[in-house]
Amino acid sequence: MVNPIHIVSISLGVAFFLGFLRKANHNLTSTIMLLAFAANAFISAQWLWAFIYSNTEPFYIFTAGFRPPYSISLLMGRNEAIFTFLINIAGLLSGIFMLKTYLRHGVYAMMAFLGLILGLNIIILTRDLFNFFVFMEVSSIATAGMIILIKNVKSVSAGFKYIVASSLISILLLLGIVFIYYFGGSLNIDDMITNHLLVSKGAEVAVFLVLMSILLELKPFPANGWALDVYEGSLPGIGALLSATSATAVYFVLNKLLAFANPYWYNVVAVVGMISFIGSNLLGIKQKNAQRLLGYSSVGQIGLLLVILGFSNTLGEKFEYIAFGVLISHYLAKSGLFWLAGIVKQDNIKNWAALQKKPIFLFFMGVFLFTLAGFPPFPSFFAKWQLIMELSTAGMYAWVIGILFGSFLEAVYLFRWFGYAMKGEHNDLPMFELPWHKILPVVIGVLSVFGISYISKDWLPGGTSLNFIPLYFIAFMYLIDFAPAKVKNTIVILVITYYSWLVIPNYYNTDIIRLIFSSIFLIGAILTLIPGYLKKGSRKGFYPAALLMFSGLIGLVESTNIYQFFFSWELMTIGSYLLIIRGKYSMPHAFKYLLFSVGGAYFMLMGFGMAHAGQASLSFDILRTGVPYSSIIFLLIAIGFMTKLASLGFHIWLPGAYGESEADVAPMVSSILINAGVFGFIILMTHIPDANIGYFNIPYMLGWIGVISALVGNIMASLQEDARKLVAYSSIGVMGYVLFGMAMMSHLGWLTAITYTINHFLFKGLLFLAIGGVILRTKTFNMYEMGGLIKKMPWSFIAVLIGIITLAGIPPLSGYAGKWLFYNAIVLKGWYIQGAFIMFAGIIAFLYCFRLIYAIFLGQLKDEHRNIKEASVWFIIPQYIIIITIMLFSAFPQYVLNPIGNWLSQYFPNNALVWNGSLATSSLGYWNAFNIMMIVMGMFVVLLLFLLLVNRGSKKVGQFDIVYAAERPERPETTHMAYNLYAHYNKAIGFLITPWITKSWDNISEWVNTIANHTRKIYNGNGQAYALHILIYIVIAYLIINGGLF
Amino acid sequence: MYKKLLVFATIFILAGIFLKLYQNFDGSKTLNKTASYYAKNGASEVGSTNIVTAIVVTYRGFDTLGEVTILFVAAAIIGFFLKTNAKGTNRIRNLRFSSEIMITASKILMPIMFLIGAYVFVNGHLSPGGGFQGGAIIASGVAFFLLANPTLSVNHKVLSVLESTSGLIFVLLGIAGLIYGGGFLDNRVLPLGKFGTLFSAGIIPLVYSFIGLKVGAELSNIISSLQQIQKEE
Amino acid sequence: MIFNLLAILLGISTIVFALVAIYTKKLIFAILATGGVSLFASILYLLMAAPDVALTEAAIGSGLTTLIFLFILNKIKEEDV
Amino acid sequence: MEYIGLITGFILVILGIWGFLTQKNILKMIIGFTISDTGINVIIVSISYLKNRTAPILNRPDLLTDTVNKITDPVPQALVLTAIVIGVGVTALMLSYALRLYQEKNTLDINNFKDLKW
Repeated sequence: MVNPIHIVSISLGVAFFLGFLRKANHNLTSTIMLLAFAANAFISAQWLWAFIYSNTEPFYIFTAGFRPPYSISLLMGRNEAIFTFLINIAGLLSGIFMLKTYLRHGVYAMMAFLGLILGLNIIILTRDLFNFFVFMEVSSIATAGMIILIKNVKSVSAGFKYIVASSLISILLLLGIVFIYYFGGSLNIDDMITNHLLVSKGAEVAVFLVLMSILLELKPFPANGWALDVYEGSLPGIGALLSATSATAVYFVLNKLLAFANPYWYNVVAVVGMISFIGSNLLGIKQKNAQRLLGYSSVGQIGLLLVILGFSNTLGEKFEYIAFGVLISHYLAKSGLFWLAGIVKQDNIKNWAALQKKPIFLFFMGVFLFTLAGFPPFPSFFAKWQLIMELSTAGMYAWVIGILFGSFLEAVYLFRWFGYAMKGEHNDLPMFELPWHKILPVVIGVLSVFGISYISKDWLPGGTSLNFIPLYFIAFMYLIDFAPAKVKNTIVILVITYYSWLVIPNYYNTDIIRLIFSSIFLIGAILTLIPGYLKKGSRKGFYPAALLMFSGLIGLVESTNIYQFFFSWELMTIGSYLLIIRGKYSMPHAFKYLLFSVGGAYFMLMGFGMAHAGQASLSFDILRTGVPYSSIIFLLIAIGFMTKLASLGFHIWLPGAYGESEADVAPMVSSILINAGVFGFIILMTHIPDANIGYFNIPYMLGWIGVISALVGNIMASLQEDARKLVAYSSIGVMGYVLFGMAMMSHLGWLTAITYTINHFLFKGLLFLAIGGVILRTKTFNMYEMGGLIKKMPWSFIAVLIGIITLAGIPPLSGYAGKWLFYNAIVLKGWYIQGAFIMFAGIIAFLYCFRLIYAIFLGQLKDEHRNIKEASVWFIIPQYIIIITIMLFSAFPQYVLNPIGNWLSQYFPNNALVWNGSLATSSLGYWNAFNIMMIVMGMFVVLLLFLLLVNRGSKKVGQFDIVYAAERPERPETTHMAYNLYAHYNKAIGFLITPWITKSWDNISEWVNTIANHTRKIYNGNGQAYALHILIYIVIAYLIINGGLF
Repeated sequence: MYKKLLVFATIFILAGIFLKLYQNFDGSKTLNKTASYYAKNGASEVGSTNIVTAIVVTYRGFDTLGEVTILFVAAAIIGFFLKTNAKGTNRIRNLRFSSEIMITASKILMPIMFLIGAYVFVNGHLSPGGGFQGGAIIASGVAFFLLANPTLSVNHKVLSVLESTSGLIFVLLGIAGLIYGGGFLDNRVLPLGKFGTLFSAGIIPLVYSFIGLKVGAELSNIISSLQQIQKEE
Repeated sequence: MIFNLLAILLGISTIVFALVAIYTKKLIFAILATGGVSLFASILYLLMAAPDVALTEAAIGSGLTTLIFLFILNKIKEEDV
Repeated sequence: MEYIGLITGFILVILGIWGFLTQKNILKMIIGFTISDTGINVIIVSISYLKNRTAPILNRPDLLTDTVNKITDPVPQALVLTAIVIGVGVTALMLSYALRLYQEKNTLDINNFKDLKW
């Protein structure tokens, strides 16, 4: 194998050699430079290969032929091989990316670049402290040179700030090193470690100086203004290089040197990291400049890495996996995003909308962002999961909260940015150039992300149990994204059908709950995909997103442990976010949705972590045994599910997200996605049946939340003018019923909840499909702009009618079953007050149901709708499939409810229903669905015949056969009776439902923004002040560590 | 004022940290392990009279390589950072001409300074001094010359070739140590020779000479870059 | 003893020169004073049995660095006109 | 002697940093940095010093025997050599930055270079 010392000889040799070629063709010289990096990377790679596959011993290089500690030695071990490989590859890719820059600046710039990469390689390899200092200086001088590859006042002043800061740091570092030599008598790191040379009191101060200097090189918040300016002021390619290489190398050095420090240093590192992680991500929120934003994110990520390093002893053998997972994600994603910044050439994150001109780059950006934010299936997800689990096992919940909080803040700004890129206004923005040398590194970055994701899952306990097959299919769908939508729709429907056929029968007779939910998710998927046939063109990006959501959903059902569950949950989140944001105006709503989802998921993750603590297994059963914190676990996980259920307080994302999404996406998310929360609650509550905090019974509180959600949701729904928002708000209401039912923790309560879930799936799908179909025709969402459509769209009318009958719980349809069960359950539970509220909410539901049918279909036809046609057949077909299902369920509920009852009996044996055919008997009364159906049908037929008979001779009135009494209406819509129909109710009780919850969330975000805005004022742009920050950081650290000055 | 107070307080605490270092310093009575090794074996293993040189060039030769790299990188950066416009050289610059004495002196002094520099780096293993010092003296000569004759400019090409050649030879000598000696930059490629003479200490005189040339060329390069700088319009 | 006295003297001189370098208004004096700091320091090195370092400091620290400073100062003045 | 050197060195470092942090003129800041650098070098040399010993150059035959007890510590001296050279590299780079900054805005006041912040 090639001696690693040749990394030095190649880099330096080439750098010196370039001096001969000053005037030569720069194409030649830059090729030579790139070859040098490739050769370096090859050397690292072959060592890496040897360490992994043939168990090679670490290789020591003794320079000058003398043994250490008397000469400088280098070490090539497995970790060194990994890190040098990363650095050399980053050098190569970054060199390719900035090819044009190097061609313009000539060999001097290439020399500096070679020096930078060489310096970083050596600081990783070296085992000598002073040698580390020398090559650290090499790399920081070279960095100072790289910053000014673009010469303008910004970059030059940023470069000066950098050099000011780094020379101050190096003064302290040198001082520390010299005193380490004085107190230890050696400069060799191994010597210090094995012979414990640094035990004296003085040496501690010296070690302090050295380690603080290295920490400061990692740009900890808030002593990092200089670094942020560098990220902002230099070329994006340099930003990529710095965040990918410098930080990586110095991080490795820190890890190396901590070995000879006092163990308390690990705590220092963790604290520094946490401050950095949270602080930097907080400030990122206010940032509008893309490169500076990435700078904040870099600092944050390094902070997280420091936390991980600080806990390396706690994490034990998992440390390497976790650190590597986070590091590699940061490395790839950050350089990828910086490269994208170099391609888009837009400073303001709002202008990244330019990416829409090349959707493939949006995909790249998405991959990098989701990698950074720790979503599956990317390596950072696995690392973060394991980190939380391990820290929870060690009982470090405060740290877990810190990490999750910081991650959340990071998600805020990353996804706001992504939102701008996906949906921002882009018509005025210039098209960006796409030279090959800029695309190549990005593509390699994306492919590497996927490659490493694939590898890294297998290294984790339980990782192999994850189901990646749906993801392969999604990848396939992405590859054929250019195909016409109709073709892809057919493929997807066929595949889901096939998958359903594989999965659903398995649960028959074994697990009724999973049977129900897998049916809802899969059959629902098929039904809601059918309208997709209406779409022309290729509908880019829709199918991968939809499939991601559905695979997440079915993954939830199929999961047998918390790990698979969380994995699927996050997949579902990505998919649904990408689906929701497709709507024309849905950018802010999708953003809100994502924030609530991410926040909820982090609560869940924390709950899972607490449950997992101290238990080897990952299975759901650990929730049951998760004493003594089971109540807190319950609460945390419940919050996660409540965000998805849009329970009151967590609902503000829902109306916009559902209302603004595409016509066929709305039923997908509202009638299918929302059930994930219900499923989650079923899993949670069957495992933790009793949760109390102090005197408070958590389910009891959940019950109240459900009641209020139902009430407020229904009132809000009644006051909407937008048909889609009306249906969306009604979801909040229905989910309130479901939560209330679950919270009763009784047999009938649960039966009610599940019945409502099924009903909601059916009627909400039906209503959204019907209304979506109508809206596509009328081109308006406002109900007062519709009216009289009954004759034009009879099929849609019938669908909506059936839908609202089910919704309102009017016999004979299955909604009534839910109501009947509900009142039984309430009475048996004895929650009379809540019951009264629920009843009141049910009455309010009539208000909006009435409005839906009246405003859209009855009354007068608008002039512009005279030639309107029935909704598309692709919308009608799934509606009528659902209607048939509703009819069957209504007539024969026993086939579903009886097995559920049996299943429930294992948890709640009391108050079960007794079934006799279609006759259900509770202790309060009985109900025969089939008979009711027959009676109502009979009455209906009789009445219909009667009316037809009576109305035979009635006169038809022309539509405009009306006279205004010498009065012209000011606004045409006010002539529609349904406009602001419930204005008086609004006056009376509007104050109750003024969106104070929305306001309080707004206030929270306002506070956070204000704090961020004030805090970032410390970065006043003055290089001297930044140097002072560094010094203050050091002295404060000293005072804290030392407990005073002396 | 407020800021100065803050700076003062910070530096005051920093001084406290230094004081702590100082308190724990109690002089040295004997050489520590590492230094004793060099004292005992430096002469025999490396053959250099000047132990500092032995350390700089051989034992810690790798540091020196880094040092050379720093100067090299710094010179390169200054080179492209302050790059002269090819056309700009014709611009009439506001120069202050030096006195006749200065010019004459520089003409006489420069070769002498070059000679001194060369002497210093060739004898680096025998007496105080070595490549860096010698190189710096040479560069000072160049700087002096340029101060005296502001209109003249140094030929960058020659400097570059000199710099690159000596750098490459340094690296090659290092590799030679790897192949013929015990490791990268081992000086025992050539025989150690008679202790205390010019041609002794293996390749140390050679290495130091090339370091001297290289440093001289690099520093001269920096100086001449600074001299030629112009504002890019 | 005499050496110690000399060392103290040198130490005080360097510090005084350093103060001058920092506080003098004229840049040219500041630069020359910096060179002086280096020069006195290099004599101090000689006293402390480090001729190698002394030579280096004299050649590089007080010689070359000062020259580079002067070059820059010259340039800045030139631009001023 | 070594104590004198050490105290001088520390004072130089602190004075340098003081200048570095309080002077508004960029050249003065660089001067401060240079002074700190010199201070560090003085400190390192003081560490190498041992009482009544000679420089680590074995140019007298009597030094060749029992060298261990006759010479000062050569290692810090070797380190200082390196440090000095690094210092000049950094200083030169800082100075060329200063020149550039001056060319950009015709001023050397550090407060005028706040283009990037927050």
